Parts: sequence; C-alpha cells; structure tokens
Amino acid sequence: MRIFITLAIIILSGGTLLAQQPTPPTNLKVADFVNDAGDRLQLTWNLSEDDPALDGSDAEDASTEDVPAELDNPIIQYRIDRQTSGDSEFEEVGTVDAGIDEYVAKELEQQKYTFRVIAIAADGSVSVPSETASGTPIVQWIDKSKIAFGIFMLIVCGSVVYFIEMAKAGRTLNVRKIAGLEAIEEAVGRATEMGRDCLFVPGIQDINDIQTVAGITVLSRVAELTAEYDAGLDVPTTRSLVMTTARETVEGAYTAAGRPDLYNPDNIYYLTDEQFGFVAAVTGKMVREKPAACFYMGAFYAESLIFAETANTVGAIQIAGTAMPSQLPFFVAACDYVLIGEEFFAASAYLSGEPQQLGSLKGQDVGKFIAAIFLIVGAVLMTVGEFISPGSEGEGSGMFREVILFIKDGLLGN
Amino acid sequence: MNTIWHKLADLDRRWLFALTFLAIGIPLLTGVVLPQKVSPMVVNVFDAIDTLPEGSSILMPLDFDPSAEGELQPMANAFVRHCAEKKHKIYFMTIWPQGVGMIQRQIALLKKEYPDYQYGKDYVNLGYRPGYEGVIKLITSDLPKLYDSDQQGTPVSQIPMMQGIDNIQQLPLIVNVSSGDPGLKQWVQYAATPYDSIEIVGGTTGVQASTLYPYIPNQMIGMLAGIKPAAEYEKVMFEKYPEIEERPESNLAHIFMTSQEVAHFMLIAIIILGNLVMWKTSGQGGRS
Amino acid sequence: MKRLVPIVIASIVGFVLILAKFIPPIQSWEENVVLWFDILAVFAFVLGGGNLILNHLKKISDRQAGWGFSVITLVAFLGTLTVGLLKIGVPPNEKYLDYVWSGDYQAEGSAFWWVFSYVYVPLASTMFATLAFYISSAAFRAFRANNIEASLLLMTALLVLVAQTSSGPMLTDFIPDDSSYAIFKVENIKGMLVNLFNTLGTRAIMIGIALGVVSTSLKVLLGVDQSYLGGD
Amino acid sequence: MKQSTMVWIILTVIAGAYLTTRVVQYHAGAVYVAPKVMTDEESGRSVTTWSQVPDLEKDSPGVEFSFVRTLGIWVSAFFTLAVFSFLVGDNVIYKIAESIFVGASAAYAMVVGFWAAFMGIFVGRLAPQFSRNTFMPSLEPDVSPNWLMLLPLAMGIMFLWRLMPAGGWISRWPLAFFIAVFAGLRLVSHFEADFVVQIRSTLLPLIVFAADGSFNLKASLWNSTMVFGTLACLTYFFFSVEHTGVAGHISRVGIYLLMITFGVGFALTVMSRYSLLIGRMNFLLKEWLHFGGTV
Repeated sequence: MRIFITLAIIILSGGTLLAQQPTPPTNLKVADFVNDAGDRLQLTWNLSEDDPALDGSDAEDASTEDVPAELDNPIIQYRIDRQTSGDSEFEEVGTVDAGIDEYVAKELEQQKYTFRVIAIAADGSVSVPSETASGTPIVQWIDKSKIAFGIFMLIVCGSVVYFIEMAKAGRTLNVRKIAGLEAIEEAVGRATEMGRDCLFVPGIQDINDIQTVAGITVLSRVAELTAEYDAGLDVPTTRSLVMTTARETVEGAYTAAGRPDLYNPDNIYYLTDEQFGFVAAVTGKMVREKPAACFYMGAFYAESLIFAETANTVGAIQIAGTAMPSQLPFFVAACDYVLIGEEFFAASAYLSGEPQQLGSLKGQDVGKFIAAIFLIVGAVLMTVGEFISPGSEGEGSGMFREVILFIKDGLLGN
Repeated sequence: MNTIWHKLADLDRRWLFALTFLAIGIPLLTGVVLPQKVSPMVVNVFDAIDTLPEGSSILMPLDFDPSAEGELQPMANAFVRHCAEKKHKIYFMTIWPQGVGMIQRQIALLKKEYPDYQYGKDYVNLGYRPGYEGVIKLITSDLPKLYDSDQQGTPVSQIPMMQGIDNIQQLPLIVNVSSGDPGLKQWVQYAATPYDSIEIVGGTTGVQASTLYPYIPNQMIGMLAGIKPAAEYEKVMFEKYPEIEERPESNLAHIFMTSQEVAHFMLIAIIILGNLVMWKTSGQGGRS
Repeated sequence: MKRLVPIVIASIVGFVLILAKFIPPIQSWEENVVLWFDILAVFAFVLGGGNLILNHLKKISDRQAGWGFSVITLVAFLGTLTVGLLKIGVPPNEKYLDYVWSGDYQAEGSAFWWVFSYVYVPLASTMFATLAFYISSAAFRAFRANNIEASLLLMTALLVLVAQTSSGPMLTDFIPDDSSYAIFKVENIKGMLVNLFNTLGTRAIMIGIALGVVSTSLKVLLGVDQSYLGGD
Repeated sequence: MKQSTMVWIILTVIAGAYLTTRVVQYHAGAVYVAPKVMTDEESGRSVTTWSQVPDLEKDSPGVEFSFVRTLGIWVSAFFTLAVFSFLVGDNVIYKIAESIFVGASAAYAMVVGFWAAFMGIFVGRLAPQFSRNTFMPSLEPDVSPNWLMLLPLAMGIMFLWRLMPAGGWISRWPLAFFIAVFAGLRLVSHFEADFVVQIRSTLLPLIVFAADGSFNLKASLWNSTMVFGTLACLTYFFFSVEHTGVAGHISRVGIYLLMITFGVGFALTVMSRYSLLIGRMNFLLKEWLHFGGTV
C-alpha cells in the first residue's frame, strides 16, 4: 500500500520535480498607492532567486555576451493573484515581466484586499505562492506632491487677478507700446483706400486651443475697424466651432461699431478641417481676390510660409501673431509685422482697450519677474554650491544641498 | 541703370522654383550616397533602444501622415528594423487618423524582412484613437480603457503581448515619430514629464525640433530631427548590424540626404545672390 | 441669461478642472470631458457641412464666376461623405463576417480608402511639398541683411544650413578634435547655436507663452474676456 | 497667346508620348493585388479581400492586376502635377484640384469624426447592445450603457439650437463649457511643462569646476550665456517697462538673441521642407513612372 502511495506521489509530482519548480518571490508588501483617488494599491516584492535580472546583477564583471544565462529554467513572469475580502478564492488579476518587483492593482473599492505573487518559469512551471499580504486603498483628497507647485501657480494666477481687479478699481497702469499693433489700423485703412478686402485667418486649430481664443479676440478688434472704415472682411475657418464663434464675435463687433447693417455672416465661412485643403482654398482665394491686408492670428503650422509668400505676390500688407515658436522665423522673415509669442496674447488685451485687460499684462510681468528672480537666485546659490563642492553641478553638499534640492524638486519639481 | 543686378532684382520667382525642382530631382535619380559623420545625440537615441535587454516592450506611436513621409519614413523604418533586430516587442499606435497607414507600412516591412515576427506576440497594431493629447493622458494610467481592442477589432484579452499591460508606465521606452501636434511635445508633456518611469526618444521633423531641444535631456533622452540624423542613425545601425545594409532601401535616409545636400547649397547660393542684388541696387533695397 | 450663464459655466468648470490637478478623486473627470469635446465637434460638423453646401449652392444658383468649380466641390464632398458614411466596399471584420457593418471604415480596398489614398494623400502631401519652393523664393526676397537683426538671423541660418549637410562639417576637418580651436569646427558651432542659443531663446519664448496662456485662460474663466460670446 | 498655346500643345504631346512609352515598357503605375479569402466556419459565409503586393510578386499564383488601384496611382500623379502647376500660375487644372480637395477633405474629416468619435465613442458607450449587434461586434457582451454620454448629447443639441428661429443664444452654453474646460487644462499643463520646468532647467551654476577642483571655462561660459541670455530675452517681453535706458539695451540684446533663435529655427525647418519635396518626387519617379525598380 505504502509503495503505491509513494509511487503515486512520485508520478504525480514527477513533472514538476523534473522541471525544477522555481523559487517563489518573497517579502511581499502591499501599501496604499499615494496621491490617488483611492482605487489603487502598490505591491512590492523581492525577486525570485530564479529571476534572470538577479543573475545579471550577481555577475556584474563577467562579460555577459559570451556566457549564456546560467539558469536552466529562468523566470519569465510574475502572476499576481487577488482575494477580495469575504471571497475564498484567489483570482489572477495581472502579470508582470521578470525583473520587475512591483505592481499597481487598479480599479479597487475601498475595502481590504489580499494578494499573493507567483513566479512563472520559461517552461510554464509555477512556483508556490509567496506569503500573502493585505491592504486597503485610501482616498487622498489632496495630492501632497503637488502642493508646492499649486502655491507657485496660485501666486502667478493671483497676481494676474490682482492687477485685473486693480485696473477695474480705476488705477491707471502703464503698459509699453507693442510694435505692430498700430499697423493693424493702418492696414485696414489701406484696404479701404484700395477698395479691397481684409483677410483674417484665426489659425488652424479648434476653439479648444487658447491661441484660437486669443485670435478671435484680435478678430473682434479688426472687425470693429473694418466696420468703422466700411472695408470688406473675409474670415475663412478650418473648424465649424471656430466659424460659429467668429460669427458671434464679428456680429458683436459690428454692432458695437454701430454698423450692424454691414455684417454679413457669409463672409465668415467654413472650408475644411484638413490643413492643406484649407491652404489650397485660401491661397487660391488670395491669388484671385487679391486682399490688401492679411492677418494671421492664432495657431499656425507649416502653412505660415505658404500664406505669407502667396500674399506677398499680390502685394498685401501682412501682420501675423502666433505662439508657435517653430513658425515664428517664417513670419518674421516674410511678414511686415509679427507679434512674437507672448506679445500675441498681450495684443488681444491691448487691442481690447479695456483697462482690466491691460491689468492682466502686469500680472504676466509679475510671472516673468518671479522667473527672473528664480534664475538669478538659483544661479548665485548654485555657483556657491560649486565652490562648496566642486563638480557637484551646483548642488553643493550637506545642508546647502538640501536647500538647492528643495528649490529644484520641491518648488520647481513635478 | 539697367544692369544685370537690376534685372536680377526683378527675377521671376518661377526661375527659383525650377532651380529647386532640379536640385531635388536630379540627385534622387542618380542615387549617389554621401558619407555621414555621426553626432553624439544620434548615438544616445541608438543606445536607448540598443541597451535595453532583448525582448523589451516598446511603445511606438507613429503620429504623422503621408505628407511628412519624405522626412519621417526613413527614420521610422530604421527604428522598426533596429527594434526587430533586438527582438523587442513593438506596440504600434497613433493619435493621428492618417497614422494608421503609416503603421501599415511598418507592418509590411516587418512581414517582408522579419518573417519570424508574429502578430500579437512580437508586435501589435493598436491603431488610432481620437482625443488628441487626452489619449496620452488616459493611457499613462489606463491603457485598456481606451484600447480594449486592436486595429482589427480583436479584443486585447486575446492578444498575448497585451496581457498584464495596464498602462504605458509599464513599457520601458516610448519611441515616437511625429510631425506635429499632438505629437512628441505632447508625449513629453503628458507622459514623460509627469511620470519618472516613462522614458522617451523621438523622431521628428526639423521644424518641430527647435521647440523640442529644451526638453533634452531632463524630459527626453534624445531625438532625431530630420533626414540627416536619420542617415547617421542608419550608419550606426549598419555598423552594429551589417546585415541590414544588404537589404534594398535600407539606406533610404542616405539617398534622400544627397538631395538635401544639393538643395542646401542651392539655398545658400540663393541667399547670397539675394543679398548681392540688394547691395548692388542699394538705394532701392529692402523689402518690396 | 445670454451672457451671465455662459460666464458662470465657464468659471465653474474651468476652475474645477484646474483643481482636478490637485485632487486625485476628480482627475478622471478631465478624461471624460476630452471625449465629450470630440463628440460635440461631430455635432458641429452639421453646421460646417451645411455652411459648405449652402455657400456653394448659392454660388451655383447665382451663376457667380467660377460656379462650375462649386459643382465640383459639392460632388466631391457629397460623394466622399456617402461612401464614407455608408462604408461602401468595406469588407466585414474578419472575425465577425456575419456583421456587415463591422469592418473598419478605412479598410484597404474600400471606396473611402481609395479616395483617401489616391485623392486626399497626394493633394495634401503635394500642397505641403510646395513649401520647398516657397522657401527658395522667400530666401531670395526676404533674407536680406539690411539691419543688425536681419543680419544675425541670416548668418545663423547660413551656418546651420552648412552644418546640416554631409560635406559642411568636413570643411573644418583639418582642426583636430582635441585642439583648443575645436569649438570652431562647423558641427560644434552648430551644436552651440542649436543647443545653447536656440534653447535659451526658445525657453524665454516658452516662459512668455506659458504666462500668456495662463492670463488668457484666466481672463476667459473670470469673464474679463467675453469676445468669444459676441454681442447680445 | 497663340504662341504659348502652341508651346503647351507641343509639350503635352511630348509628355503624352513619353508616358505611353513608360506604360508600355515599364508598366508605369501598375498595381498588383493578391486575394485573401476569409470564411466563417459556422455560417459558411465567405468574404474576399485584396491587398497590394510588391511588383516582384506579380507572376505569383493568384496575383492579379488591379485596374482600380492603377487608376488610383494615375489619379494621384495627376493631382500631384496639378498642385505643382499652381507654382507656374493659377490655372484651370489647379482650380479643379483645389475644388475636389476642399470637398473631399471636408467630407473626410466628417467621416472620421462620425465613425471614430460619434459611433465609436458616443453610440458605443450609450447603446453598447445596439453597437455590439451592428458595427462593433468586438464589444464585451455585458457592458451596460454609460448614461454620462447623455451630457454631450444634450450639449450637442443645445449647440445645434442655433439653427432654430429663436433662442440661438443657448448654443453659447456648450461653447463656453468647452472653451473653459480647455482653458483650465492648458493653464495647468503650460504652467507645469513650459514655465516651471523651463525655469528649473535653467538653474545652473555660473562658475563650474571639475570634480578635481579645476576650473571648467567652457561649461562656465556656456551656463552664464544660458542664464543671462534667457534673462535678456525675458526682458524683451516685459510690458511694464518702455524699451529705453538700461532696459532698452538689455531688451535689444534679447531681440538679437531671439533673431539667432529664429535663424536656427529657419535652417532646421528648411531641411524638413526639402524632404517633403523629396517624398513627392520619390512618388512620381518610383511609384508612378517605375524608375529604378519599384517599392
């Protein structure tokens, strides 16, 4: 009888014995995943001894190229099993590749979960499970890692709001002239004299791009001018939503200028969503209708130069404003006036003529001032750091290093 | 006053167009190849893929369309060949609708040059999802939420290499090839910057490059900007994997680079000529 | 109602989404909203497409100059729309052959795919490629060293252009890599221009733009800038 | 006028003759396809799809010449040349191409939006059972409808309300909603990636030593230029200060540095632009005219 039982055990377990059951991962720990919505747990463990990643780190000096992996049956994966409290069964919830010693369990409720990890070898044999570990996800209502960032943002946003309020209260704020803005009126005037249209392109992005919104604000001012001068205005758009928004804006501007009779919604139209379909239609229009003034205000891509060169051949005055750094060189080279980056956003505030909008420019200056202070203080501190500890890339050592790291990773970290 | 300079000042720009046409077309027909000198950035990008252990998982978003093929196709080819040589698993995806066709070209290349590569095991085509950078934000924390099936509609539960992939933080490297927004910039902003575990290298057009340099090296390992670095990448790759050089069209960037060479010198000549015209006819110079 | 409500909506959702950055449990809202925008954009197509059709119909009925081209545009538009929406020639998904509508709308061999590959792609990429020509003409016309700013732009561009060729760097190959003059090698000058000067300029522009975006966004959220709402 | 017509006719005839020889000799533009038959084992239904094969395989069994796709290559070539013709001057051929382009690309964007966003996301989540039974059979069977999708539906209806005779102003509500959403999102993302991180990357020691204590001149100059250059460029963007006096001088340096930046940007872009043309030429020469073997 005993012989049979022994035989049976040998036969039954034979496969696994021959395949050398891999050693299990150890020291499984389950912790709350920090700064999340309370639906995740962080699992960590020590790798199985049969993990090739461990092998590599053991034999660091051996040239890995000639020596084949020493393991006959290396681990290829870890399987993670989960037991929901109350349930008796463990269920597989995920796998990670060998060499990885962590896993984030997701889409959990706020209750207790128990986990175990099993190593799987190349031939498919599995280890015995690791010891189990449990944890409960906790909701974090505030992401603590972002507090410093939040305060920083609050200061900059706060100063924008502060200056807007100050301007509303009637304080006069001095803001320097922005070259190119007077040119807008000049260009509309010239178009009127020549009896030709003004062409306004509010970029090629949808209304969800802030540059398009800023472009629409500039359009509002240009439309007021064309209404005053009774010049033609032509606004092709590449998005339906931009078309409807631009119509609202232009209608408002014509009403504000006291010429609602001149407003014609057909002049603000949708062409196509496709970038170059739009380019083909707009350049075709330029060549045939020869606008006297062209405004490009918004997000632009490759079309910048095609527009600028084509409009040039028909002798149009061109004024561009964009925050696309890659297109600025082309506008700078080929247009008469260009609003560079931040100037473009500033222009919309400047042109509105409303004092509270100018307040926002002061707020932006505070932001730049803070940036400048950071750059100067940072440079000085880090230079000191170099003297304290040469070759430390300015981080210094000891207490000093703590200060530098606080600025870099605390205040300016992500 | 009707000197040759004045005539040149009124030069019909169509002559310049014709010149450009010839400068690009003729070298392309001859197929001449010029030697390349490899820059350190290219080596960094190459090493990012090469030093990963064999069989690593690589996310390869191809966010460009046919209009950028002339510039990006050679480097996309090089990246795919390199990954296949290293037996990396490739996860293709795109946030550009037209990117789907670009992925198909790479799959055709894999089928032709690496017949052993199996769909679902060694590479997968996750296809296009709308939502601009929203897609990137979502898959950094939850991949299956958006990608519950591949391009063919096969549920990810039936694709072996998708097992255990919950988000792209689990993939050791992103290799992005992009020609605009949303593209490499958004991958850096929404994936590589907030998550320390996500490493990224990219291939992009020369245009995009200048706005992306500030992200290197803190937010991005490196990038190939345009045809020249792509040709250098080919050179590094040929040195390590000489068998690739034997295949037809594997030196596409080298071939294209010859046309670039001629075009650049033509442009330099045009600029100098334009300035000479200005000086010689000065008094009426400046922009007209 | 006409102005107040939209401004209140804008303030509330805008600030909630800013806060979402700091409050993990509501971060998922953002993902939904991004999806919703795409859905709204589809609704907006009704207006865009309607506008396109009306515009061209008007040109045709008025017999405006070039009305024949409006006919072509309309035919191309309606034709592409029909084959695309009806999935004409799209084979079903290979795993679900019984589901006639299951195929990918861009599947190879379908009518929509044909329009995409043989009409849209060549037109778009050729349009894009015409830039090469415009660069040449702009270089001749506009790249003139008539003041310090323009000269700087020009000299930098010329240097980088030379360095971007294969033979450019060979011009200074006679300078050994380890000599103290190595910084004058073409590729090193280019490296300095690209990595130092380009980086610092772009950084300043980016910092400025970030502030511009911050203040423009705030103006929208606070209702200071209402131009997108138009008149009453 | 007559002379130029003559020239054009002669050129067209020469080009036509040349193309004919390319077709006869090299099968210019020819595309070959191979079939793939898929059969459903349960219903016995079968469907054949065709995919393009390299020209080298054109004599393999089952491979056929595809008239539709060959026509496609010729149509592509026609459109490519039509767009290039605009460089010579506006003309009828270009106008035809432009009209087709505007119409087809507008429809293209709409079809993509319809299938990907409207059907794929909206209908797929609001009515999963219907979607599963019709166009998305791969959906998991037990998905329940996502009622949150009624919100974008409501906003879509509000948006389209402007087509009604009265109450069009209600369409501003969804517009305000989305403009605000993205204003909020962009505010944070720009502040983080373009403001904070850019400042962080510019925190550098002005004087650099190597680990052994020796002075590193190159790195010191580099860092100093980076820090002071960034400051100078930032000064240019200050709006509170007129560009006079010291601020004027610094902002002048700033604008010079910006011009260098633009010069670099220009040169880097030039490279891409020429590669685009290379891409098109490659199409004309290889895929269409079959020069130097095919792809």
